[in-house]
Amino acid sequence: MESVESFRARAREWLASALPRLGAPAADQGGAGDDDEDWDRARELQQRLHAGGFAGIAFPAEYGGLGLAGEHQKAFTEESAGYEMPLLLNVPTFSICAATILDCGTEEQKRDRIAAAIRGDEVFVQFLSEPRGGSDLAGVITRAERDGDVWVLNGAKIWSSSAYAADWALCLARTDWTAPKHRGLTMFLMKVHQPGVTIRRIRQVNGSTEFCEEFFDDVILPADAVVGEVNGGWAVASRQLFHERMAVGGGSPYVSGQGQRSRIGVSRDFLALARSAGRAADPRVRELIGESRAMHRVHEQLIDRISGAIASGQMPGPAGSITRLFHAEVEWKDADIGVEIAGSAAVTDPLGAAGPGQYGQHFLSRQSSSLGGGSTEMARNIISERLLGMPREFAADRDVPFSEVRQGRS
Amino acid sequence: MESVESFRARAREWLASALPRLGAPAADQGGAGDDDEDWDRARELQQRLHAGGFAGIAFPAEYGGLGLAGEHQKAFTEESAGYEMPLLLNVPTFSICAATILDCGTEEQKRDRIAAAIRGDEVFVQFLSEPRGGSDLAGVITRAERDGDVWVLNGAKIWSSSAYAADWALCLARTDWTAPKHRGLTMFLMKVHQPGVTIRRIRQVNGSTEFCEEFFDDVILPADAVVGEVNGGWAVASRQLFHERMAVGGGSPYVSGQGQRSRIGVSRDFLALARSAGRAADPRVRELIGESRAMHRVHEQLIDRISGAIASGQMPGPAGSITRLFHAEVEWKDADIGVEIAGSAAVTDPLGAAGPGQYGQHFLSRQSSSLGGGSTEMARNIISERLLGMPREFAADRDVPFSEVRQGRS
Amino acid sequence: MDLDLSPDQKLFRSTTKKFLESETPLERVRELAAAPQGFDRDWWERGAELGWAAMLVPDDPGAGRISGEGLLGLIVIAEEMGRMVAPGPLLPVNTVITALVESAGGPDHSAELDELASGALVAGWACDEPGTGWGTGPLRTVLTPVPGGFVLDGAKDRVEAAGQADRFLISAQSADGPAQVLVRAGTPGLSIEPSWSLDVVRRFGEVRLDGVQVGPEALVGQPGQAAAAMRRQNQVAAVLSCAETCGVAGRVLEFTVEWAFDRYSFGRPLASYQALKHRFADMKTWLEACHATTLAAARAVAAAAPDAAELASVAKSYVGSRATDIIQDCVQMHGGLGVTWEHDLHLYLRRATVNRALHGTPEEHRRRIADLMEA
Amino acid sequence: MDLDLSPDQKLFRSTTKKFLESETPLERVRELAAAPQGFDRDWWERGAELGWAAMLVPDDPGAGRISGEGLLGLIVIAEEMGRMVAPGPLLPVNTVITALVESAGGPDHSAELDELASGALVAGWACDEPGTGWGTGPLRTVLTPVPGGFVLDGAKDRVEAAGQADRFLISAQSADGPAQVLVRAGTPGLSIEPSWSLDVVRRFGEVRLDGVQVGPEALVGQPGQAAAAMRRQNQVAAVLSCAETCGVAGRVLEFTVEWAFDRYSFGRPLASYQALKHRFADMKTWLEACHATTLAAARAVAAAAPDAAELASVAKSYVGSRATDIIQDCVQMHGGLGVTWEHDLHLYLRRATVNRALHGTPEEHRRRIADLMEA
Repeated sequence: MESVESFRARAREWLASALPRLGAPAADQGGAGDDDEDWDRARELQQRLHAGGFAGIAFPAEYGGLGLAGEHQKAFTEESAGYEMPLLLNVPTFSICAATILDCGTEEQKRDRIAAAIRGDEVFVQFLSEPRGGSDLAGVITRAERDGDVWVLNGAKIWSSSAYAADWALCLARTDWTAPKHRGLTMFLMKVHQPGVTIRRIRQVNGSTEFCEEFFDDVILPADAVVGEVNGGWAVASRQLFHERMAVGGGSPYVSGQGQRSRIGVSRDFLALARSAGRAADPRVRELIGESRAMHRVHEQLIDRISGAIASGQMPGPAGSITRLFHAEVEWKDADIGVEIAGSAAVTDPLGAAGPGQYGQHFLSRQSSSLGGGSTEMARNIISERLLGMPREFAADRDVPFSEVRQGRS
Repeated sequence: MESVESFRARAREWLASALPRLGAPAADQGGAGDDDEDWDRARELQQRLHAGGFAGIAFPAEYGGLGLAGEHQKAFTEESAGYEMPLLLNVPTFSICAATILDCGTEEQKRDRIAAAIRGDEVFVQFLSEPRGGSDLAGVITRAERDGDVWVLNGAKIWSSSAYAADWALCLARTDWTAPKHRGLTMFLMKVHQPGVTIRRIRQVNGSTEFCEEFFDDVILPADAVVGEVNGGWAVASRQLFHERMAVGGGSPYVSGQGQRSRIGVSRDFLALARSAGRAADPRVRELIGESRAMHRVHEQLIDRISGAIASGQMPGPAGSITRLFHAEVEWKDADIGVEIAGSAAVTDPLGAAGPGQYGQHFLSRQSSSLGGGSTEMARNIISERLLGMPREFAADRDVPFSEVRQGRS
Repeated sequence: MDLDLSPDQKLFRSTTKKFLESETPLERVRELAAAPQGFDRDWWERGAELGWAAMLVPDDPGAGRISGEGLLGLIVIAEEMGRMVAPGPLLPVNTVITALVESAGGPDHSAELDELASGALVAGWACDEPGTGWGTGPLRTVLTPVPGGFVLDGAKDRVEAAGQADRFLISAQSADGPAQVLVRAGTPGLSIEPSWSLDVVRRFGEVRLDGVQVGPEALVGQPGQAAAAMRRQNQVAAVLSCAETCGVAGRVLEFTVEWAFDRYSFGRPLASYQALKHRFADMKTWLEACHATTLAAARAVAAAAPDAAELASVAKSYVGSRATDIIQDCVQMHGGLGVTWEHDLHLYLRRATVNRALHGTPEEHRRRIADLMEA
Repeated sequence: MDLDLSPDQKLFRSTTKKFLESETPLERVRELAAAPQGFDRDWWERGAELGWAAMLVPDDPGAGRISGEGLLGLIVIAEEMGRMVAPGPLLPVNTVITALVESAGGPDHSAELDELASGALVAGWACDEPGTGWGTGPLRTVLTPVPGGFVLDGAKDRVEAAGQADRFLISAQSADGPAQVLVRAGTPGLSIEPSWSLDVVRRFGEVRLDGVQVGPEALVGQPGQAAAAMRRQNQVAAVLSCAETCGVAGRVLEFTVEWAFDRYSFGRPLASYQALKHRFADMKTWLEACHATTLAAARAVAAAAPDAAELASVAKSYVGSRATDIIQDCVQMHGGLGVTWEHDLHLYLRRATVNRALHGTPEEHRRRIADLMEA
């Protein structure tokens, strides 16, 4: 295997010759993922990486990758700072979906799908959450029924990120209603755009239309669409959740390039806001500015602590819920601080949503960070039950046939 | 029945001639209840009321009262403002214990005990909570066993207010261990000072030694000590809780005199504190001062709203938990505000606990107001279950013989 | 709000509720989001027939005091409007009416008062000035006497319904102290710049005053004597804002409690989870406190009680901050749906956030309370 | 604190823990509550043998920088002291050592440094002045040159261990700027007035300076040059205070979690109630964050990193406010027992409250962070 340093040197040289330098700050690269052109651009960049021999660094060579180690990927990521990279493909395409296919897929699935993604030809998406599902990921009621050689899929999924731009999806469906919740599920690898699939883009209060809802109406899936075992879909979903935690925590070897894809967000420069509001000298406003700064720094420090402890085995994986919960706290605080400093300019202002109004606008999606990626309620359950060892909540659906579980009215 | 106005006129005249005027502010009258002399003084004042014909106004004449209405009591209370009154006897002696004996006691108990209290000869106390009991009032493990004609009491009680100064107690004990929790309890009216009873005064972090813990070691109770039915003690205890809510909410006809007995507390003059700390012009400090003031005013307004609604039947009795919960919030806020405004003077100061240090001192018992009189946790259960109708918490001790209920290690 | 409504108040409630449900249900409110003005004049006039703008006008026009009963009826209407996130200039119109009724010794404005009450006329309340908080410092807009009247120079912002207003009540500094004048829209030198708003249907604008000439009949009360009326206007505005916000938060909590019963997770309704139950208990407590303090403030303002200013600030600070706490936690209870455009939650959150920030933030009102304690 | 302790750090921890458990268990701490000085000199000297006062002293005395490794070891000791609510002048002694080590160009203090390190000498750190907050404004205590030395006039308060100190490190304004001098207890003109303290065993006093004459050898560094060392002292003090508070809150959460398992209510352990579980989850999260930020600050201060001042203030503001939140909720979890004198909870709460308020409240440190952002 090529040494990391040699690889790094080659990467540096290639990057300089082949990828465009970023003008804007790193956080803005890659677009928001709301527009088709962002996705076209990501595919094109990925194709360049592939042509240059720097795509799929940590994926096995037999599936189209370079077969190198996480250290090589890390070196490439470091060198790529300042260049435009196809960050949109990191999550979920490479770090969650391709990684899970690598763990659980058939030889054919691995060969076809992973290679296509590495070439920049295909984008993946997860079809997990359901409109009536809430925090209960395994409580899936989308059904797949066997009909001779094929499966027939009916139901709906939601909160799939950029499904409209994706080619293939990992879709969790219920295939046995007589089994208890976790034991009647099957994972399918399905084409996103095919007869019977309707995609609706969900508009959020922050203006984003990144998330989608999908409706399945007698969608035909071939027998070889099954990933893992029939009725063993929860094991596959668990790998997805594992890879998601790794990706979010910064420990995935399949993430290439630095920085997150940007989201439609709010500036956090409260000092500038205070100055524009003429309140930069108000001691209370200064406290809030300092408090926000402190929370962000503690957040970084906490991520270092917890991710290090998980990596070294000093804490179990569920400790990741600690940083997840803290992240939400930081976001709550910032949303509140923005509104407090901006005062009435947060709700009506000549500058509109580009000025202090952005803090009012942002306040509307204050809870987003405590809902996406597992709610804070679930995080608190996990911390108390799996880290502190407290008794688990009573689940009325444990060990009973899923068909007998009450589903509620909404 | 004498008219309220005639009674009021007589009371006004008598008060002026017979009771001492208060020099100190009304909130300080009656002492803290920590010292014997406060109790002697309360008995003496009650004796004066009795001699003057103004004791036990709303209690029936056959049990030593005046047999008048709540309106007469209210008039007397209004007139008594500014006079030294035996406020220590209002709770629990008259408004909880005597009221419950009146509801549930035998003819003899009513005649003997209520009359003695009205004469100023006897003081009552409640023996309800237990050291291992927490919020679970009915989970009593103090036991009374029948031995021929008498009962033998063993166990311990706690949080009985001023038991050391009391003569008689209403004591809840378990008399049937094979019955489910609420159905094996019996209420006893017992002498406080008798062989086998040991009283220990509990010192609290705020310096108060008002609360006591009692240990019962083969205490002999006569058969006629039972109040209500044998194994029907929960019905009696429920009356006590009802009368307690009435007394706390300001709706008891057995409370005579205005103002609460004072407790060892903290000043809430945050404006004075801010001035003494040289921070009266700090905008943040001014916000805190205004916020505290607002919370207190909202608290009064909420009490008016909720107690009015309960009285008129627009809200059920458990709505009292709303004001109980709000009260705790007010106290949390004040404790935090005191410490924040006082700054380092709250923890070390030449003036000590008489100066800004009182706010540090008070911070130590910040939670007192969310524990005493039913915890805030219980209040939240009651509000969600009995006002919003949400499902009740699972109780592992429901409908099982009490002897089979797990008790834990502490 | 009040648990003991008078028969009149019950009537106001039911007629307003019925009108809003049929004329501006939430679907219509969403349509109006795209409309430049946010409400139809015709709709407002029909609403005014239900008393929306007539209630503060006293039976005795010389009373110099708004109708106290009227204010207690008006908060019932404001609460219903909050429950439906209704459009319309309820607050500015009634605040301007307060000014006209309670400013003594000036020109007669009874014709305008009648037209405001009937809904034919809409008025904007131009009290805030660009770059300043609520009620801080002296007014920068100035009223200068000239032959035949006065000239106004300055600017006002956060003026609700500025684009629809036929008249503007403008506060200004005169040589004798604060003054108020009622200026016609379209008067030369008066221009309006629409502002952005977080609310779906409530529009605001900046009113610029460049040498605006007005006759002496434009005065509301006497120059230098406006302080007392302005205090009353602030109190009425605070009470109406709080009442509306009570309706907003009350409606949101109501449908979120329903949701908690209907929505199942792990085979159990959300309403069975203790951690959520306890948060609902907090929210119920806060909501009752919001109602209690709003009603107490309304009564004090209605009676012009000595502590009316304090109680208005108590209510505005408490309701302002707690209502958004309640709504945000209700968003959380709804999960991802709660932050979608499609769900109505954000319509309510927008209204509560706007009401929280305008006419004094919670922080500003807390500081005011501290000032009043020393006064 | 750190999850990866070095063998040395493990040793410091175990020896300190063993010493405190045998010499000053909580029963002994309660006895010392009645003692005027709160700790025994002899006990301190024996503790010092475990390195309590020697760790910051660098191997190379001319380094001009405290031992970074030493600071990372010292926080392990401070955390253990917090877990046992230990007495003793750990913070002032080590802060004064920091001053002596990091003040360049002044008289030699190596003899005092040795005696402090051995525990034979106790020093008070007199940095705060009556009537002022943390680090606000210029010093009012003045250092004036006179023939043969200097004269000190002024007053210092919140001086920990003032009654036991043999030396006081006093900051003062000189004509050239801030200066620090090391003054013997008992020097004429220096008087000590004991203060009240919320802590059970930590004593404070006011140090008054009336024409206190000192020789030039008392200078710590050069007059006017003390600002840099004073900043470092503040950083070391913040880190030690936070580390101790982490121990306090960590121990309290630990025994409260145990309590939640052991205590049954309605036939179920408290630990099975979701509303309580969620609060424990918050507390666990906050505690981990306290550890994380304290360790990060200690590392930055140890390395004299450019953001050391910011990270010290980040930690002090975060730990200061969150630790008391954690402990108060643990009190609540204990029910009535939690507010009794008999239960140990209040000993911990006292310590955390004292640490929160001294050497900069959370609010003061937040303002400092904002200042640093603009610097």
